Amino acid sequence: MDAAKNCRKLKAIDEAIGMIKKGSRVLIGGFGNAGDPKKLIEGLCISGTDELVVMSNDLGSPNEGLGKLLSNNQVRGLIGTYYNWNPEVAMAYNEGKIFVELVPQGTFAEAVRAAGVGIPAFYTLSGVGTEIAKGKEEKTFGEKTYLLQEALKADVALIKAHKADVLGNLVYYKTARNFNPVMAMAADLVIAEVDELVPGGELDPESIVTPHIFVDVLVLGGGDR
Amino acid sequence: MDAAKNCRKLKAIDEAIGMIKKGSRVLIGGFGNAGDPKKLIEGLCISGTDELVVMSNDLGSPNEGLGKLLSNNQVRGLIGTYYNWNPEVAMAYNEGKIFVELVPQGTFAEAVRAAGVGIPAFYTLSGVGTEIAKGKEEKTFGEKTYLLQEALKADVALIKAHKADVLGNLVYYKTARNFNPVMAMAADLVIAEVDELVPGGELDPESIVTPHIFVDVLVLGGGDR
Amino acid sequence: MKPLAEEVAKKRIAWRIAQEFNKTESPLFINLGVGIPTMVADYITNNQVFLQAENGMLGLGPAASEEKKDRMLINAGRIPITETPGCSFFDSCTSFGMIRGGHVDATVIGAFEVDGEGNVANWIIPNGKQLGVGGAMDLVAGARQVYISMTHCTKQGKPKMIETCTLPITGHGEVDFVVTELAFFRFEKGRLLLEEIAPEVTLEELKTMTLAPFSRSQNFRVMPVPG
Amino acid sequence: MKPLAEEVAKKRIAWRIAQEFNKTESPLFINLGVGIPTMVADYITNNQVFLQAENGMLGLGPAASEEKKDRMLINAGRIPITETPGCSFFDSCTSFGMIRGGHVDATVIGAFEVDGEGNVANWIIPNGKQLGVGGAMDLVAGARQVYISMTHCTKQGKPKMIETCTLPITGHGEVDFVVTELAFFRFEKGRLLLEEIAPEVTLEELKTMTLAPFSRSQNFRVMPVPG
Repeated sequence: MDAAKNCRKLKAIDEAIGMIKKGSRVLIGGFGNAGDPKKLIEGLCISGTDELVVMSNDLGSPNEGLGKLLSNNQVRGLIGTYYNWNPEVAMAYNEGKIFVELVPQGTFAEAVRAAGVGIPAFYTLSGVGTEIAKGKEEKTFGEKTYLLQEALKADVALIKAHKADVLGNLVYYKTARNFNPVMAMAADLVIAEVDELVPGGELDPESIVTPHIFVDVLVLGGGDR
Repeated sequence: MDAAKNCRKLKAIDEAIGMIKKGSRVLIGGFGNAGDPKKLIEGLCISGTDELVVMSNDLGSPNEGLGKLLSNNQVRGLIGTYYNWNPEVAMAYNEGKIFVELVPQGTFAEAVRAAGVGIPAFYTLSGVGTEIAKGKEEKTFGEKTYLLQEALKADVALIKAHKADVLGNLVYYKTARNFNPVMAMAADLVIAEVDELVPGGELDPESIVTPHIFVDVLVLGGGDR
Repeated sequence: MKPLAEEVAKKRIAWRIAQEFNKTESPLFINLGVGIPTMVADYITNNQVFLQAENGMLGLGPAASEEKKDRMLINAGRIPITETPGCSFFDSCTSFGMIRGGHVDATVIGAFEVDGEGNVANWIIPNGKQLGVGGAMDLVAGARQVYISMTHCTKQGKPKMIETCTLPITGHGEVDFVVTELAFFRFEKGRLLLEEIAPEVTLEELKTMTLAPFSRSQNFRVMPVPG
Repeated sequence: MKPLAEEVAKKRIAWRIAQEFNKTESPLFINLGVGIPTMVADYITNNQVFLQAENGMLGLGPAASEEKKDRMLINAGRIPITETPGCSFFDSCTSFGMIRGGHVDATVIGAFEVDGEGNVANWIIPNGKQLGVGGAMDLVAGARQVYISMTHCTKQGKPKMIETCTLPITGHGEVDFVVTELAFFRFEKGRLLLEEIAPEVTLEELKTMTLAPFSRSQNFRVMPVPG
């Protein structure tokens, strides 16, 4: 495949996964099993790299997808929004095996973007007056009180895109887009699993969602959709 | 034209401009004469609507484009980033005819977005230690001090897009995109001037930049590029 | 009165809420939660009503048929859905920007409890078995109008509209409408008003099943129900 | 020494900065300001160097020829430019997100003054004739490295590298490199180091033209100049 030959960012899955250190904060894309980087998650499970702080919307299902990282005892903590699809999270938390920081989904997405665009913190109305507000700074603008949310920055982001060109520009597929483009901005090392690699210049410059400036490493996924 | 018949949001320029009240805060897209809504600006000048607070990157050139609003005495104040291309701005400011609030360009763009996405304020490093920081709240995160910037919300946004479908979904053209997509989110009334109107479903759902939820009124421009 | 069968009750609630949206003459943007809220879509007949899903889509079509299912095209409840002409996809950040920025006209959500101050509890029952908040707090705080869709009482007959929420709340004073199989309520300036009552229930009966204090609206009437 | 002709000086500065970028072995993302900075692009020979423009483009090509000019395809200095394969367009907010988020490796900007503490003044001369800050403050605060490109002295022979800026500053302690036609300086932990000196100037001469205190770097050498 010509595009692969010309792609300096392309790596094998295990080589890419080898770049992730024990104890890393890792952003992982996906929502309800759509748009999660399946091959990278598999690779991370096989690697056994542990003490990870996983920052993602959910944690898949018990012993499936991201859930497997938990079964494998690779997780030190979770920062995310919705673990009801994987009851093992509440169990591990109750047993004191992991810490969990629950963030409202919109605040989570915005805090990840904030990290990516150099905003250390912002104010939001989501969660005011609820348990989520406990311990958070408040400030009044106009007639309303808002919560201060700090940016959520990571060491590594594992994302899933549909197509990449050889430079690393990305486009996504339908609702598999979700958190991936914001996560691509918010980590020191960004590894993108893609269904397809195309030659440079083949993606429409007006339609590129993630410019290659944000992407460090590409791996080929299974085109699993 | 079939698309025009099926478009509930399409209005004549003067009808659209008639919706703008005296004294409004008006966001206007464009950067250096690329991506400014020329027909809408012309219409606004003809309307004579005054006491306006114009929120834009620049103010065109003397008596040209946005500059004409100033020559016409329709401007009460400016919130923006760069008026060096129009020396009449500094003159009017020195004479006490208008107020001017200078905002660093990145802070301006982010503050407009913030207004659009329900963020009342955020912190930024841009301008720390400079004259721009005077009177602004500061806060330290980690080792650095940041400035608090409040959202910049408007009554009306006049933007320029390349194509709209009949629902009001928008795509842009090259560097004429600039501030337009963020301004489309940040006003109570959003009027988009477009080069071309296409039937519903004709724009690729993956490539729509501004979903129609943000757009209230469409007008046909001259396709002036 | 005899309680309605659960399926009848749910359909009635979904249908009644849909009638509110079907009245619109201009584009209306709605986010539907899981459960009864999802059923609201089945009764939308006005093409100016557009559905938004917080996982990043505007212009959702109906659930996908078995042969059209695409695991990468789902709503926020993980149900495979379809596209409509003019739909669009965007990232989660933009999606919640729409919501928090007040661009989504209404959200319809379920609830465990609603209280007399317009507080809603719908995200967690503290029994240690679940950990998740999802987009509920953003939707309740951000959408212009919040519709609560729920059966009037629990399966055990306990009222869900109570004086003060006992469960952790999702949002403070954010509820605008509560629609159950028995009644349609509206919050106005912090007061709960009964707008409509179902044909088979008396005001006295309703009061015994509603612990949140309410008064009758000036426009009080019998609730329309699906034919 | 005799002062260099202005055009020779400018070309030398642009060329010297380009050599820094040409060394890269991995993708390098650069934002170029107006004036001498724009000329840096003419000397980039490494295809791993990508240009970003804050008005919303990554992958800028050279200035457009007269017949290819498109008024809707411009750089931040309003000059019509061209596309390169793999270029992309985005909104101003995303563009400054790249800059402020530390994704842009370096910015090259002009300056009126640079002082010994790494402050730069390049946005305004307070004479009441101009009002504008543009993207300068965001670039200086956000880009990983800040290169100042300027002639060593004003046309009147006044040094631009001074002890403390007299003009309003654009950023506080943000400067990493200063490149003039006479020397290449680097700031390291708040100290100004002379890395290179031009072939035709002596250290004594340079000191008389440089009011900001500096010391010689361990790697001090004669500045390479274009052949």
